[in-house]
Amino acid sequence: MLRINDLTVGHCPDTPVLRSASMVLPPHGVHAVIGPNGAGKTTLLHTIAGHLRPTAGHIVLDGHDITGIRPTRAARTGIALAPQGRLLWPSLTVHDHLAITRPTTRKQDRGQSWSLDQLLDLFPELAGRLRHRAHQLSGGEQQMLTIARALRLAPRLLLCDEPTEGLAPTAAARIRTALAGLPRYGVTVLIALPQTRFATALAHTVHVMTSGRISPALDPEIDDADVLIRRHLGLTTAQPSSGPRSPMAVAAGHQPPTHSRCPSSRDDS
Amino acid sequence: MSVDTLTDLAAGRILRLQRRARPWAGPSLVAVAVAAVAATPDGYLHATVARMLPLALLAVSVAAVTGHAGLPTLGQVAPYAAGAYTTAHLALTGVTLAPAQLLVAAVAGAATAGLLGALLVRYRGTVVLMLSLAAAELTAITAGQWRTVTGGTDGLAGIPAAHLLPGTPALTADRPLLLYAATITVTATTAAACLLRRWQSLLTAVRDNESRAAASGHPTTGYLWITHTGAGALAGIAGALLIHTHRWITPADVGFGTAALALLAVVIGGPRCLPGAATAAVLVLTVRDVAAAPWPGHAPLLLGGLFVAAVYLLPDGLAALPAHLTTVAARRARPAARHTTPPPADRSPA
Amino acid sequence: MSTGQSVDAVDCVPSRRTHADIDRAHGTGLTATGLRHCYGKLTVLDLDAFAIAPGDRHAVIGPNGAGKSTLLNLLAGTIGPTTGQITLHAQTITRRRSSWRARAGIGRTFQHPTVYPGLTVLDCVRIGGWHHRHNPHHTPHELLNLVGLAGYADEAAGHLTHGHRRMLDLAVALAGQPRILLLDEPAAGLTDTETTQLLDILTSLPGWLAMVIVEHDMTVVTALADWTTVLHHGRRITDGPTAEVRADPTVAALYLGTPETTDAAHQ
Amino acid sequence: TTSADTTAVRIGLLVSLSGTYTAVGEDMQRGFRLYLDTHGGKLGGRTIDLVVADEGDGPATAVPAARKLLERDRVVALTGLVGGATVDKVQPLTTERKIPLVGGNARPAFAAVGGKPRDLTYTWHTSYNSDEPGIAIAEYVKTQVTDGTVYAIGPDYQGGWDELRGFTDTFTRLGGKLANPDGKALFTPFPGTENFLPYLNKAAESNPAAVYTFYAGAASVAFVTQYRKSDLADVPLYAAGFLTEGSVLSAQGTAATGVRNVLNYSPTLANTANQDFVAAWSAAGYPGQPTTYAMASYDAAAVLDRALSTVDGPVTGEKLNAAIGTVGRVVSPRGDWQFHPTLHRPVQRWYLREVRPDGPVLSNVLVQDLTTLPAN
Amino acid sequence: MDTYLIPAVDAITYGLLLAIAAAGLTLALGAGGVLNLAHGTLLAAGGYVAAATSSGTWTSLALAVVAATAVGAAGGAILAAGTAALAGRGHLHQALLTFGVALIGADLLTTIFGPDTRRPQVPAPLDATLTVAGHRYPADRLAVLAVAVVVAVVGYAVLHRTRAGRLVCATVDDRAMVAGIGVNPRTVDATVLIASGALAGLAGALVTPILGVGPGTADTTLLLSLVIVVCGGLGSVPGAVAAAIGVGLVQTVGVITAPAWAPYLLVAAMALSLLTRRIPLPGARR
Ligand SMILES: Nc1ncnc2c1ncn2[C@@H]1O[C@H](COP(=O)(O)OP(=O)(O)OP(=O)(O)O)[C@@H](O)[C@H]1O
Ligand SMILES: Nc1ncnc2c1ncn2[C@@H]1O[C@H](COP(=O)(O)OP(=O)(O)OP(=O)(O)O)[C@@H](O)[C@H]1O
Ligand SMILES: [Mg+2]
Ligand SMILES: [Mg+2]
Repeated sequence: MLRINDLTVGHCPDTPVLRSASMVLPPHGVHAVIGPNGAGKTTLLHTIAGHLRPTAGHIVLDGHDITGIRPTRAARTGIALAPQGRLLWPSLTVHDHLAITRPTTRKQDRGQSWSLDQLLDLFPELAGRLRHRAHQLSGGEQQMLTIARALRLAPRLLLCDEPTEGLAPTAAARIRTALAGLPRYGVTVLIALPQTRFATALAHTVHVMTSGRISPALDPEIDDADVLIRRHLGLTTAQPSSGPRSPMAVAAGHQPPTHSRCPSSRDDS
Repeated sequence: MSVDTLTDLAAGRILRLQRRARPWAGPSLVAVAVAAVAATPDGYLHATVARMLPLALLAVSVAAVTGHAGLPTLGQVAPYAAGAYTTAHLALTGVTLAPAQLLVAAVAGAATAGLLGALLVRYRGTVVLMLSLAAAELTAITAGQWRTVTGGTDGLAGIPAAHLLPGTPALTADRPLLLYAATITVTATTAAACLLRRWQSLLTAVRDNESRAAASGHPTTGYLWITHTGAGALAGIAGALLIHTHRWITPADVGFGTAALALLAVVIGGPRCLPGAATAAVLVLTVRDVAAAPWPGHAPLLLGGLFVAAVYLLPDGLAALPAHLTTVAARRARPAARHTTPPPADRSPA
Repeated sequence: MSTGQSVDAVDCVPSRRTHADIDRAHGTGLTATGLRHCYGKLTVLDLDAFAIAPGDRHAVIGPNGAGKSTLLNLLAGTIGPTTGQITLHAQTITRRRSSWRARAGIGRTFQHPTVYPGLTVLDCVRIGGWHHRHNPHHTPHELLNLVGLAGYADEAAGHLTHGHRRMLDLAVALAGQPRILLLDEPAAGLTDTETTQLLDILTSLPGWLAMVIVEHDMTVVTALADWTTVLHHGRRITDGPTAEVRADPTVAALYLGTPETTDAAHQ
Repeated sequence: TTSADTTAVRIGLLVSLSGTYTAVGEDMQRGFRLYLDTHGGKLGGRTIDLVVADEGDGPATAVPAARKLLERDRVVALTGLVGGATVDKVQPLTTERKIPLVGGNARPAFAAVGGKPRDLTYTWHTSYNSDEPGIAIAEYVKTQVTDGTVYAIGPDYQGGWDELRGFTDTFTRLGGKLANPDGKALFTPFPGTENFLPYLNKAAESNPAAVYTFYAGAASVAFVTQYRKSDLADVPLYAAGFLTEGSVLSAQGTAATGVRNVLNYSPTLANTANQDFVAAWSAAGYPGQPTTYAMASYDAAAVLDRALSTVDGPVTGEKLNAAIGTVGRVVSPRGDWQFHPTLHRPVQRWYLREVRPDGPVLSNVLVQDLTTLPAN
Repeated sequence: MDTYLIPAVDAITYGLLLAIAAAGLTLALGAGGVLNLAHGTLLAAGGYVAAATSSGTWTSLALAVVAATAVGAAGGAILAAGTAALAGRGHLHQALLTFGVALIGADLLTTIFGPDTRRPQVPAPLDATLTVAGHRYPADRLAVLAVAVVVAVVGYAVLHRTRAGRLVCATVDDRAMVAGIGVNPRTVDATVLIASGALAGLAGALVTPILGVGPGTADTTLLLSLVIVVCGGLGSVPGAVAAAIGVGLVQTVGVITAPAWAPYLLVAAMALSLLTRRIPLPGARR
């Protein structure tokens, strides 16, 4: 489905974030990229979706080279991105978000098509908020809308950047079920996650990403999830140091500083 | 030697100069320029440059509000008008001492801007722009209507010249007037730039994320109000300077047209660069009043051309011009790096 | 209570806090009474009483859109309540702005942190500690060290990744030397290691510091909070010691989901 | 600037070539050039190096341009000047440098500043004072309306105030009464008023026997066309002649028919000077009929012509100014006139004109002589 | 009562006349987020073209309307090409560019059409007056009223009820995500500016028979349009129509009721409407 060869990409020319990263995603499955903050997960997803231009390497989707295509073309090729940071359109209502987004690919290239009702079944929290503007939503509701919008494109390749961030456990579970069901419709899903537990429970293959490089695929069914996690942890940081590290801890048990009692109202002009 | 290499050399030279003498490069460059102008025997040149400085100082004040406080404003003409008409009346009633006039004008400007700011700083973006447009229009209308004070729509003329100190000759000769106006402009700009540099990180914080700044205990609107009021004092001084260099005033001088020129000069000058704004104001007036003289009637055309050219050639303003040249030079030296579109995550949220 | 009960039927459940607790909070901490916030006709928060005394570790959980962030915004003064009263040290602060409250010792983090994109990471922390510049114990560098961003001190904050922004937001909040710290989903988007690190930081904070944590990650809630309030549709469903609340079947049905989804999401 | 031989005399023409008053400025330039062209490019036997500068919308652009003419080009006389505010601000500059200012259009009141009256030695105008049209027509209007009242309306700026004051003061002194409810002329915001209907319909409620007004440029087009569509349509309209002067008349079209107005010039005046002037105007290919603006500027050239012919040796501002004081009777398309010895503006006849078809086009046709101003 | 009948009718017709003049800017600034200071110049261009084309017959009037619209659209296309490179650089850079274009355009217009005020000739029936309740009223204004209603209804339907209208808002909010759903944001930008230019040109043809067109037209129109668009809440067609009628009221009933305050009324009304607005404007978003 998706093949990435020696991809090099960065935000400024001199310091690439991904360095010769390669990865192969078999079709019709859920795949996860896990890695610590700053590993480059978001960068990878944005590059596939066309928001960043790689300086070297190739991205091949179903045999077509899509390296460096524009986001518009990427969407029309069947790639949808549910970005991190909920990039919604603040002045549009929830309903508008879902109404203006529609599948842009030819019928036979589409993944599962979601009607408005189906999406509201998936996210009942949004049903009562259809007339609200995006900036009036709670954090979790925004996250739901981001994913609903991506699903609405009926993509062949769905890129989800930390999809469950800020979601309550029940909502997260619903998303998990929905994503797990997508491969049946011929959709390939790529999720970027910082934690391992969601990935190991859901994904068919897991890639570990550290400082701009992507590990070969690991199969959580075969590989022991614990081993995977440990490998992941081992790759990320040294053992967290024990004992109090806070400078505040020095003052622990003492009374609060008295100099910052209520300031006089004069200060606040 | 090819033109390309020459440009490269120049860019490199500028960069090196910039690196070595950055803090005083600006003021000293201006000082040299003013001295060069003053050294010429050409009275017309002196007078012409001197007349541009009030608008330059007004642009500095607008830059402080627009660039640093993040409130795009056309309303600084209100304190400008307050300073100018106050100075005019002081002069007409016999107080011709320049320092006294400057002081009173600064106070009048600050007071006007303080009142106006109390309304403006509660708003952001386009609303501020339109409210300040209303302020500019109201200023000009009042200046036209309040005939006893402002002389009506034809304004005031023949205002007595100022004296630098008691007993010194009146500031009428072109060269002393230029030196005086340049000194005031450069001093005021430098002082404002230094003050703003000290508080720059605070103002950036307020602009970037107001609720975060407030949650860290910063009275954000208070900071904006202080900046607005301080800039008002600067505009008041600019108003006094207008009277000193022109010795007449009409409502059109404190209306929308002046406000728009000052704001556009700020855009050309570069965000948050006070000397850039002043330079751009001088540039704009040079194009309108000097460069366009051989083609009478086509000054707007030239001015329009300047604006369009500035948008494309100076994307980050005059302030970034040296750095811009350097990158051009650097790009010549190395093969061009591929441009990358910024990722959406780069944007600030709604 | 049966798990199938309609939540909308649940009226404001009185807090189970003891009078002694509330009195202590009234004298020395932060209390809110009759707090209500409406957007037009939509009531998003309706709480009869809410109290935090020094040293409290108080979690607020609930489904998305329950009004948790709204509660924090009201306590921090980012928005004003439609009705209700908030007191700090027995002094009414309902009409005080957020900047005043911050200086009075109420610090907070944001659910969607951006900090100040145009400043360097170090400057962000400096701005956060502007009112405590002369305190020798909390240099910005130390705080950056604490949250693991020491290597990024001179980066523009706008270039940080999402997870790093969250840690920076925490550092900025700590720089303000709060006595009451309001945390909005501090662990969202963090790796497991970083979550552990975050717990490390939060548990190492001085004992007198009161904390209100809004969080969906129950491991964090369990590890940190001794008291938990569950909100739904802006109302309190239940509150009590964290372990008890976790075991409550209504909470499980509403918030944690059926047992197997709970397990799947939080092995 | 054109290259000129050493004996060429340099004269500055400062007119609006951009902005709101461009139409007037262009007319003035045409008038001056027409005189030069019909006189072989010479005034007083000397080759003229005419330096044109743009006045723009007012003093902000006009003063730098004037300084350039005075200090860079070192002109010996400055002519043109469309706006009153411009004249007010440029006048001190020319006086200081002892350069005669021969204005061809607005002449403001030259308010005294600091208790000192202005020194007008070097200030001349071939036009009129802004209040003179009103003074000239007031008596005629009084006889026409007999016992009726007149509604006065004009634009809210110095020019409008002066024009209306001339009429209302004289009219009330003659025993006339204004129809305006408060007995004072109504002023409409300027610029910016383009919808006059509400004002006109409101004025109709006071049942005036006539309306007196002054507008110029775009506002006059809107005023006249809307007047004919308002409740006042059948009430006689009297005006300062600028209301229907020049190109605005063709934009107003038939709506302007019947407007009676007062001015110091009409293209239908029967004197030979005017017939030559109108013929030269058409021959030069200029559009329409000549206007008072063009005529006044043409006369400014005539004044300079006569004055220069009496100057001996190199021309200086002082010598030229003294010569202007002695030009005496000027033969002009408006009829002969001469400078008032102290006021330095023409003592001239004022005419009543009416907009009527004159051949295929509408024209301000001469009806009768009114009076000579300034009196004595 | 009767005193205010005709002014009230006039307030509405004049307000809708202004609504037409502001329609292009409502689209460009309100919906498309481009601070287009060349709007007045485009309208003036349309007016001049109409004045040059229209000769008093119905055919020539129709031709004038078409020609003016085409010229406006062409101007919009130039602006679209010019502002394409400025995406993401903020309102002030757009203002700088469009102001420059406006100055250049104004100079070209006076060079081509001369500095005189012009007025297109309309067919005689439109130039006549009707008698309403014993008062005369110009027929051309009533005709414009009808057109204004059509423009407003169509504008409302397109901007607030179609996908295209919402895409325009979405593009202002976040271009990258619009691209992410397969719509090219540049196409949206260009369409908005061309349509806005066409509307300005059309307005020129409709408004100038009543108000005339000259060198000052561009500035006056721009200012009034800005007031209407911003007071109307940026991008809301009903808001803009309401604001236009409000301006119409101020400029008719207001100025004759309080003539002494006439110069201040418009600006003061605008400032008040902004100061008392509870909901922050979309433009105020950061
Ligand atoms: N706009 C930007 N400009 C410059 N550098 C950036 C920018 N955005 C991200 N980076 C840098 O790129 C690197 C990778 O960032 P990326 O967002 O891909 O990480 P991530 O794995 O998604 O992290 P997280 O889990 O925190 O979201 C980081 O070191 C970051 O500092
Ligand atoms: N400005 C607003 N206008 C209208 N409704 C709003 C506004 N802000 C928030 N809301 C609504 O208030 C409700 C509570 O929002 P809040 O942000 O407090 O939820 P939350 O509990 O923090 O949820 P999450 O876990 O998803 O962050 C939400 O349903 C949201 O839609
Ligand atoms: Mg990321
Ligand atoms: Mg929340």
